[in-house]
Amino acid sequence: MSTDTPARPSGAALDTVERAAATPEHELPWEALGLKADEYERIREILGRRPTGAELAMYSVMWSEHCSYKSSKVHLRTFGRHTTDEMKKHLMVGIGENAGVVDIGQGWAVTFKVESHNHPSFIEPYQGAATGVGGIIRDIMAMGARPVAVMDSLRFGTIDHPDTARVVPGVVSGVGGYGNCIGLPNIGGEVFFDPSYQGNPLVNALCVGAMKHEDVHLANARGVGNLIVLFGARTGGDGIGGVSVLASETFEDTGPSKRPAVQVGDPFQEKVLIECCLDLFSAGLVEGIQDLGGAGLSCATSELASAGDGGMLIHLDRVPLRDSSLSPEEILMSESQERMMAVVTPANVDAFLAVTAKWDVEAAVLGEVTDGDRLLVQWHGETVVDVPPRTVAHEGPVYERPYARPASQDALQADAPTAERLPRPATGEELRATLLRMTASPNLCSRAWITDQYDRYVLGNTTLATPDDAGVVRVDEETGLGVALSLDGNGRFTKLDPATGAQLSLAEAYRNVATAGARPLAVTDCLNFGSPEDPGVMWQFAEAVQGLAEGCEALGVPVTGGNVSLYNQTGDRGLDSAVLPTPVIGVLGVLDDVSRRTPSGWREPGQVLYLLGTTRDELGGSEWAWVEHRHLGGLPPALDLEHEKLLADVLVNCSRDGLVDAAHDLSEGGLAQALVEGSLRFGAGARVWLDELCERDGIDPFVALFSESAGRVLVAVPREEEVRFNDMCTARGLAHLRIGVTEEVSQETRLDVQGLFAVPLAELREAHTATLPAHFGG
Amino acid sequence: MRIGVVTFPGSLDDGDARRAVRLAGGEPVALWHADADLHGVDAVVLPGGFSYGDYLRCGAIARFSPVMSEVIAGAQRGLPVLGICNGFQVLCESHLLPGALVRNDHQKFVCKDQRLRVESASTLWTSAFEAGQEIVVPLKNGEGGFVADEDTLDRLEGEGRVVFRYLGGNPNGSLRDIAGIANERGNVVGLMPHPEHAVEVGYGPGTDGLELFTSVIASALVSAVGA
Amino acid sequence: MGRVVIDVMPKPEILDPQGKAVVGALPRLGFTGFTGVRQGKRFELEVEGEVTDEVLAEARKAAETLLSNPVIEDVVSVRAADGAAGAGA
Amino acid sequence: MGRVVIDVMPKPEILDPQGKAVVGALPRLGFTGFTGVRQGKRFELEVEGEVTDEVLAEARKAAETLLSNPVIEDVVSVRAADGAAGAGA
Ligand SMILES: Nc1ncnc2c1ncn2[C@@H]1O[C@H](COP(=O)(O)OP(=O)(O)O)[C@@H](O)[C@H]1O
Ligand SMILES: [Mg+2]
Repeated sequence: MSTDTPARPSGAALDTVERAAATPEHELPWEALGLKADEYERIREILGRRPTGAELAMYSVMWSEHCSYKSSKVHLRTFGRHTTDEMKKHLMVGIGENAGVVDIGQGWAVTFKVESHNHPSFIEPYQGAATGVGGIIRDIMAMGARPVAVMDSLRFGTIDHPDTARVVPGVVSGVGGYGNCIGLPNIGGEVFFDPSYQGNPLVNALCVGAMKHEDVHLANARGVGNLIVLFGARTGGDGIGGVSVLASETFEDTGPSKRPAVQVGDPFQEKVLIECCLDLFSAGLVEGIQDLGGAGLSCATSELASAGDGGMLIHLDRVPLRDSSLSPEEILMSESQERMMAVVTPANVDAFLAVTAKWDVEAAVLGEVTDGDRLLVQWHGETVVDVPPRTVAHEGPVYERPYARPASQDALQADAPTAERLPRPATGEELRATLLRMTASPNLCSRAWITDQYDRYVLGNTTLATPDDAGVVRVDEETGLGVALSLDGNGRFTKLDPATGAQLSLAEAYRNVATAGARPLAVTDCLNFGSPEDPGVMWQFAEAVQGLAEGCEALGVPVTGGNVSLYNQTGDRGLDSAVLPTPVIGVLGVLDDVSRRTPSGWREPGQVLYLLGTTRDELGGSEWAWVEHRHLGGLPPALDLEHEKLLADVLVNCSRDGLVDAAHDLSEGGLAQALVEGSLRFGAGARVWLDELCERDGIDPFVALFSESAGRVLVAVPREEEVRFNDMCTARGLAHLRIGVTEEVSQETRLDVQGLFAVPLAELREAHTATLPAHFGG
Repeated sequence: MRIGVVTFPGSLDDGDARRAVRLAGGEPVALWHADADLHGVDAVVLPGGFSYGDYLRCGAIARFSPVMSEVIAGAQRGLPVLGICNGFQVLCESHLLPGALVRNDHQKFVCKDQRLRVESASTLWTSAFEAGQEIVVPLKNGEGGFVADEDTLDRLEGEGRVVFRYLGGNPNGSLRDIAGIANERGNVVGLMPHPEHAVEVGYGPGTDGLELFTSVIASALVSAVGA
Repeated sequence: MGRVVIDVMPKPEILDPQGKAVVGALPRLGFTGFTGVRQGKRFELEVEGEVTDEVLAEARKAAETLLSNPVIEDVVSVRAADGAAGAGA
Repeated sequence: MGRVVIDVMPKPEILDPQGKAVVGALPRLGFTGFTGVRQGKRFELEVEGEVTDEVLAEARKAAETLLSNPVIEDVVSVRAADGAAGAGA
């Protein structure tokens, strides 16, 4: 391991701009870098000559699906079209920056975003998940914010598949290892098992950060003469597998043989980088800032220059290296973690370097903002890149991929889980046994085995986290101002009907935030789908985006940013080998005083349980259909967004006025699961009666317990507030029904569904908590 | 009372320790690892976190930081020093406390609300408790298994220097369920659980942790009156 | 009773945060002569009988499947312990 | 450029959760011949010049003060790397 700056490899022919102009016939391995013939032709047109190896490296990585969103761009524009001025009211920075920024009042702003690290987490679960968390944290830092919490949404193959036993513990300890070590509380997430994720686990990580309004920073390089500083970890050969073709082309004799396929994270370096950045921001030493993630320096330089007001000159030989054998192409492409790039005025640069020195963070002045409009990259004085930065960063190819509703969709939707086709439990004994099996099933069982590996307390501002519906953190210690976040997705519903499924995921996250007592304000999303080259997948994608955009408009919450992950698919069986279409939606809400937040379980005896919303026979895509019959078909539950809005409004008012002591959203597993979780939260039982509910909604006890109708929440109302609570629901026209009372916390306490069955909480707890340890070790 | 809280690169719960000091009525003073100066504080807290990444051994590198030479000298003179989690590891690495902390027996990081028994109320950091009192504070660590040889363990027990013990199941394989210990004089205490995360209603399990900080403030008052 | 020693190191091209932390700390303690540090793992496996070639072959298989992660680590040696290393002296 | 190899192992009487986990996992993967496993650390330190006796003495001091904790670990060897182990091959 050598740590010096590289000497120009002797004897190797450097592919300079000059040489490229002089050797137009020289063929470059554009195909091996993933470019299409017409894309390569466009690059030649833009440049008026063949690209150099370094230019080709930049274009190929920046024009990849991952960086250019070339298949998804046309659809993502839908979000903008559905964002009204009213929705923009709280939006300080919208889609397009590293992360959106939302005004939460009192001079405070928050920024949040969810991103995927799916494929790397399959190859190397620990490091893949860890660097996924690290990457999203840097996006938040790049906005000028202090990161305050993380969340993770995880999807794995079948729970008893041998490879799941490899992937789950690795991913979980990677998420925890990075987040715990960097000192950010993990305040929630999801875990879901389904065979479609076998070989394609989904690892989506969210970070939220807070700042004062005046601290918002943007990623652009403005001001001729301002300096470009790279700081953080040294650059190694991480994640440049592909570009080695170029290295071997131009550096035949000196090119290194091995380039790591995976990146290793160093959370300690990132923690120091966070503190260092915050010191830099508060001292006013940063004009513009950008994190280095996918596509490394290629991305950071071209995006900063493209968003700026001039050109940029970079001396690539000044990049501090971990591996001195790297070629210019490789340095441009390296995805080494824990690096940032800042634009600094010449007057501030000494002070800037003093701060980085205080934190033992390496920094190098790579170049400057120039007049003109070219991005120039030099290697020991010779120009290896000379491009218009916009063509690299923002004007990549855009595809209108063909899409079509798959022929199989009709049959799928026709395959409804009717009582005639899937036998349903009817007697008390059958219902009791079903409830115990359901609550122990992989997607409904306790997540404690996972979440106990995450620090939820660090920073001292967490007031709700697992297993509550939303994570809630305090942002301002003086006033108690804080935010609530929930991350939800439902691939099964989205498979049955992509537009409705995406909206159901949105509605669940929105409802979760309101259930905790917060006013929903903004949305981030991570769209995980199969191959865009499959018209069926593309149809799912287009439908989901359309549904999501319309849903956001109806609820009045704008999409502020997100991430698209395509090609989550193994094999070539088309749609059948793709993951369930999985939009994961994060909703952020505000509480003016987080001490008013509502927890998800009851702890006082004698409170009255009310069910808000109505229940229909909706079991298509439900957990019951899957757990008991391995069935996925029919239509997902219907969604009424006006009702969701009303429900949220009532819940937020209830929290503000202290009308409810607990509230729990009904989602996977229906009312049965909500009763189990609400009871187990603090160990207080409940006595429940279903007759009135069945009568009012025209359903039977099985449907009452296991249907997954949307728009429902279970709340515990203190007796002295019952009148006010009833009046408020009645006045607002919200369906509400008294279905039970809470019991005390005791050894003997039970969940008693009157006239049908009763289960001691001890037995419920045993069933609920045993599953994950049994599969992944105590 | 001015209580210093050391920040090493990689300290995570330093802000929380300062908040706990403040809520207990003390004046928190931020101390920097590279600064060989305690700035005249009356007590020191070594907070939780992963100093220098803790890749080698927890606390191994922090022990050699400039500020630690002052902390060690102060502790030997009787300065109250509290090590929480990573701070406990630093105290053991510095030989201010005996024993060492190793990887949890189940090999996983664990974060949970932990029941403890206060075994000794005769240290500077536990005088506000009753001996035998049960408290709940968060526990969060990956390397919290306390180990020492049998003789050392017997001596700790015999001299009443086991300060906290885990109740309701051993969360990490610590020998004899030991969660925290003191030096002979009772001015240096180290524990794995995080009392600074149980100081505010609504943010953690109750406020049992506050007493560690009020203890040291009260004992300073007592000694000031006595002097 | 025999003993097999297995050494596993991070691949040279892979970032080694542990080694990095150590190499940063050494000069602060006055050890200035070391320009790079990498930290790996060393396993000692005990067997009932002697360390035969079959035992070594088994141990190598265990090293490659369980004791190392081939994506980021190399098994650099699998050998019978000589007296000195074994006893922990 | 020279290289020093330092081996550090947990003391025999000290609980070694990692070793214990490995010994538990081996039989599940079909490796049945191993009766005990201990997991320690292996460091490779690079020096500019040759590995002289002074360098080794320095390395031993570093091993005993920083790289190991005498309460729970033993430095079992400090030696110049022979070609084979060094290259990470
Ligand atoms: N991977 C995870 N990381 C952190 N928290 C999680 C994770 N998975 C689940 N949780 C938490 O566990 C609880 C239960 O999850 P889930 O059943 O999906 O909740 P809901 O259906 O109400 O969204 C929630 O508090 C959720 O935030
Ligand atoms: Mg959910």
